[in-house]
Amino acid sequence: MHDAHAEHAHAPHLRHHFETVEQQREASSFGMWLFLLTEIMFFGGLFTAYLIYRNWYYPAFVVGSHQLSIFLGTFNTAVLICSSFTMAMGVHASELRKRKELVGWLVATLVLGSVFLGVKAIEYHEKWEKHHVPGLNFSVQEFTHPSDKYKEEPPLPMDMAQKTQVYFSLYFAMTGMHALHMIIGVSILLVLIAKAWAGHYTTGHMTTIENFGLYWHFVDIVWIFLFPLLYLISRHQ
Amino acid sequence: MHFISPVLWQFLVNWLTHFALFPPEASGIAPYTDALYFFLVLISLVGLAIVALLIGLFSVLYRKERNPEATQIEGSTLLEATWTIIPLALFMVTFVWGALLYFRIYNPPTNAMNIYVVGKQWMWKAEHPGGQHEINALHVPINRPVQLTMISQDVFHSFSIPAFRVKREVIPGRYTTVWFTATQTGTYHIFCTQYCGTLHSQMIGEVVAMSPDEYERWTAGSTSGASLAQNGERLFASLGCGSCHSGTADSHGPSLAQVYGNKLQMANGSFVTVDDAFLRDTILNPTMHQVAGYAPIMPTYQGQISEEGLIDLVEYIKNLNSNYRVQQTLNTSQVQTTAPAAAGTGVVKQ
Amino acid sequence: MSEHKVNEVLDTEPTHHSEHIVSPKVYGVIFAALLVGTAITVAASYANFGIFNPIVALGIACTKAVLVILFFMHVKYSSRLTKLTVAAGFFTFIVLITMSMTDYISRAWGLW
Amino acid sequence: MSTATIVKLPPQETASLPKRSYLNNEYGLKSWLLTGDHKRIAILYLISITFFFFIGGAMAGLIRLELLTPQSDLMAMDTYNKVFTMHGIIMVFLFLVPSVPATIGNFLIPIMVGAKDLAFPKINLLSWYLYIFAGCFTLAALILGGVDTGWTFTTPLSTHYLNTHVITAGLGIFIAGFSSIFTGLNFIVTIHRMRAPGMTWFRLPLFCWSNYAASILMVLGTPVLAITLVLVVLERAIGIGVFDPAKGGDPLLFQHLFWFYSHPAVYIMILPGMGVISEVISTFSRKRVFGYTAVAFSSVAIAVFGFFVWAHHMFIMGVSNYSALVFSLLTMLVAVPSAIKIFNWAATLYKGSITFETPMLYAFGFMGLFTIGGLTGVFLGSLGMDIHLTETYFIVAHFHFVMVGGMLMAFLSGIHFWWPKMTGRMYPEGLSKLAALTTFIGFNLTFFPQFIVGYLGMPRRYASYPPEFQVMNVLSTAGATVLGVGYLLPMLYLTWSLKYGKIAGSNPWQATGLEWQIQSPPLTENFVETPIVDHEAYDYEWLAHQTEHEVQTVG
Repeated sequence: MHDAHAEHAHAPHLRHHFETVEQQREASSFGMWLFLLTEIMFFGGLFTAYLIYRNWYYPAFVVGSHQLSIFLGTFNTAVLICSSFTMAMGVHASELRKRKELVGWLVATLVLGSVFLGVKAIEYHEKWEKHHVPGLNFSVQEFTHPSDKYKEEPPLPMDMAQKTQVYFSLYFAMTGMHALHMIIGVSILLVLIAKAWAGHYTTGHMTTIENFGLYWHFVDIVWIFLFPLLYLISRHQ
Repeated sequence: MHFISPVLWQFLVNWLTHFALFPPEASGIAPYTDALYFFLVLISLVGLAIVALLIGLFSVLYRKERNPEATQIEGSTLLEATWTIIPLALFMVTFVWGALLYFRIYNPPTNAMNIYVVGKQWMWKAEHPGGQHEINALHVPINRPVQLTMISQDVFHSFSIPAFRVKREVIPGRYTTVWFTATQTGTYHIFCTQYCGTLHSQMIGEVVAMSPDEYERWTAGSTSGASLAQNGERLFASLGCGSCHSGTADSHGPSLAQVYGNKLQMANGSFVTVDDAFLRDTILNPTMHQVAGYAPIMPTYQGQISEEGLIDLVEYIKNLNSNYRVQQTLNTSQVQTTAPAAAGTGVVKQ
Repeated sequence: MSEHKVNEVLDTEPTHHSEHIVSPKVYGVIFAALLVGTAITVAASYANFGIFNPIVALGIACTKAVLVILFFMHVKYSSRLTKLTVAAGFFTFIVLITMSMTDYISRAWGLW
Repeated sequence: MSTATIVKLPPQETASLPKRSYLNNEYGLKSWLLTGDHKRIAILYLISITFFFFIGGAMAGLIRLELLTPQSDLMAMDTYNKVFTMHGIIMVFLFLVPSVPATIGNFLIPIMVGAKDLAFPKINLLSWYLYIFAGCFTLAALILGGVDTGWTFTTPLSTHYLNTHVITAGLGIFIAGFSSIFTGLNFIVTIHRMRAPGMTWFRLPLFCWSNYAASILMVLGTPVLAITLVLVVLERAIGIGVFDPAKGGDPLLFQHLFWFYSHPAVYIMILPGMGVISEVISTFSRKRVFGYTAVAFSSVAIAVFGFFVWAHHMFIMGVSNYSALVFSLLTMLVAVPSAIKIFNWAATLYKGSITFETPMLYAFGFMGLFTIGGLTGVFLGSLGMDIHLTETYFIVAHFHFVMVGGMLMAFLSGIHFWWPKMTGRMYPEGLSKLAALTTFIGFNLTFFPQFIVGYLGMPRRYASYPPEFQVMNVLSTAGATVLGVGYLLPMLYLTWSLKYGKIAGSNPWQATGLEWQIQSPPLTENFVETPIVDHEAYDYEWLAHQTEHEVQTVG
């Protein structure tokens, strides 16, 4: 199996309990994947709830979805995809052991991630202004008696209008959990950039960068699903 | 015997009086449940006996003194297959048997008499169609199927009558049903078995199974004057339901006469059978159950009618055979506009 | 399954071929495909396909997710163990959804 | 009973503990609190779960005392509700889930696969700190005035109808969840990636297989509980509407999500215990476990099927009847692998050379009690039977037979079995046999009457009950007293043995696992040099050959 006693050289990043660098790399990569597995199931609960309520309260979901800005949503999707690309390039730079390039790509990822969070904050603020935050600041006024601004929406009957709370609860739970993951990611990035600048990841030991990349891409994938599910319900109506 | 110890004596007396290893079989379903139970106890005993016997036997035969050297045995596919297939077969029998029983318990016969039960922290409120209200008690006749239509006003409760071997969760926002035929007169426990807060263990009551004659007497003696349907009629009028559901050709809402039990076509093309749950839900979420051919103009009554009021309405609509009285009421209430105020018993006080 | 085979399947291949460095060109192509996918999914939501709208939207989302997983996350170049891990995650996710749905779909069947 | 024994201790006059071991290579509190050594973390876990076990046990004692009389006279009803809630939360999340994996598993899995440590020592330590945080939150909830939701946190009761510290307790469980995720993750990676040369999958001890299966459940199930609790906390704190029927939510959805974790959690709790039993039975009957592959795969089968059966907790809760049918059928399937295990263990005894040391007594106890617990599970998985039995004392008795009769017996069996390895010293055999016997008798006296009173219809979580149930409850309380003694004894004599126990030597049981081939207590790095495995698990001929060889070289 690991016929690598010969390789038992003391590589600087080899922790004492691993036999070889390769074993260490494989272990941490596999560990990261298992962690992402738990993340899938973490969001899985939310997606299940979403699926059930969308089937039950479809008209409320349509109207709720139409309250979101499709421009900001699309823009944010593009921003996240860009950040995924820059992250992938960062990993690439790390593989090629190019320190400055790596730092550059990581900074780009950081900037894009922050832009995403900024836009998200704008969207949340707008929801607050429109009284669409369930529990804290919620009113169905907009849906039962649409103001001039949203005239194109047909008014919802009262019973269905109340169900928009379920939609917005899920909207905030899902995007909130996603945003929390982004905030954690951005915080880790700050540390990584500092360490990358000091040259930690361009000497052949790049597991940390790779694993962070996996995390970042995962967060991107979650958004790839959230975007059509939350923003794009029946836009043609 | 008092020289032993008064406490112990009392305990013994208590034991002998109340000694019970088995609940009374007081419903039509109980023997069926018990039969399955005995079958399961039997296979459990056999299974346990086999395991205990094997352990005991091998412990004696192959203890170190008798058998100092172990013989290594790898395993046996035949044996593995045996103890996979035999338990599996037994479990499948259990599954089929249990499923049949489940469908028997949760599938009420069509001729069952209906009693409504509202659970709330921490009491059971039973409402008979004749208008008899009971708290933490339920009077039923024997030898007649009784269906309970149950709903909770607040949290999950669970309605359980061990002597009848029936139990069903009582859920907020949705009707659940359970049915039984009492076979033995007597008084039995009603328990709330789903933990529901501080006084959970006080949410108990008694079901009184009576002979049909006695039941008739009880019904006559404890009526509150108005049947559920009559209460429902008043509520129907006071909420102004009749103005749309008048049954005339130009009315805004569908006619409700004899609608119960029918199949209705919905606006989205599907067909729905009208039952208690459907009636309740259409009052609260009318646009989610839009009947084909009508505009979605009915307002929701969510938060405006108590569960008891909803039960009155459901019972009223169930028994509505013609729209004659609806139209009558409509005409009179247009004349006397002050009349409905008195009838608001089912309306939530705001 | 023979002992040897199980071991080979699960372990002997490394999780990650350190030799394999994906070229930036591939990243570029995937990046472009993802952006195009986003554009298509927005456009598709404005068209009326009836009940197929959510299916189209989810189809595109799945495609995009698969692209990210295969190329950005290097699963295409990874060991069977990694692939199995990803598959296990989605499998359990699907179990959660479908088994819950057995309840929600069939609640209205028949009268109980 | 037999007096023959396989125990071979070094001559006590000359024997001493090894000069260098994981226990004494560093000193001071800091060396423990910042350690990355899986063995030290296991000890930390052992101390902390014992602490919480006795808190949970005290709660159990209070429950039993209250139920001595039909009236609610010892404490007020809401106090009783808080007591059983804390008993459930502490026992499930702070004792049973981490019990075997985080202590015995943490200590042994790296050694059993021939590694120096778990794959991620720092994450292992983090997992312990998370556990302690979770414990603090739970204790805070307890001290601030308790929680009375029941450990199941049923909505809308937990979200809208109680004014106790639900959020604090919920966060505690959330954190405990991550602690167990990290443990599980560490085990999976270690078993996949850190095995010594020659240690193939089918040479792994069955303890590794069962912990591997439990780890899969931890990694895939726990996050669903985490998100569910987040939603409950959000619903309670700010009033979002995912489970609230008043806002259009479905309270049953909470049940689905909760049991999606909490049913597999039952297997998280029992599987590692089954692993212990495999090791113990094999060692004390000097035989390879009968049908090694069947036992190994049945662990995996339990883990996989475990995800398909959760709604059997909801048969009377208004799930669709068709759905109930599917879940009941799958529940019957998941019972089969457990039966396979029991029969294989029994068959292992056949033509063995059996001795009756304490771990073996506990293992016998496990087999008997788990058989009852498992079979009564079939009662509850059967749809029609479940209607009468669920939410009564029958179900309480059932899961205590599985969790206490099964898991706790296995835990004690494992602790006694590996105690010499962990500490280098033997426990006192006579006292421990007495404790095993006391536990077994006390357990049956406590929980068997509950089956009867359950069939009579006594609902669970009742502070007061009709007087005709009193006889059984008195028996049960009497049993609990005996059981309490049975649990106190090991704690006392095991502590005593730390200083006064006989020196155990490296392999007192003549067992075959890699852990027995190294000194006890082990070195920090476990192995002087990486072992090369050239034999199957439980190969007693190989062991005999080894011993012979050693004797020859020494002599």
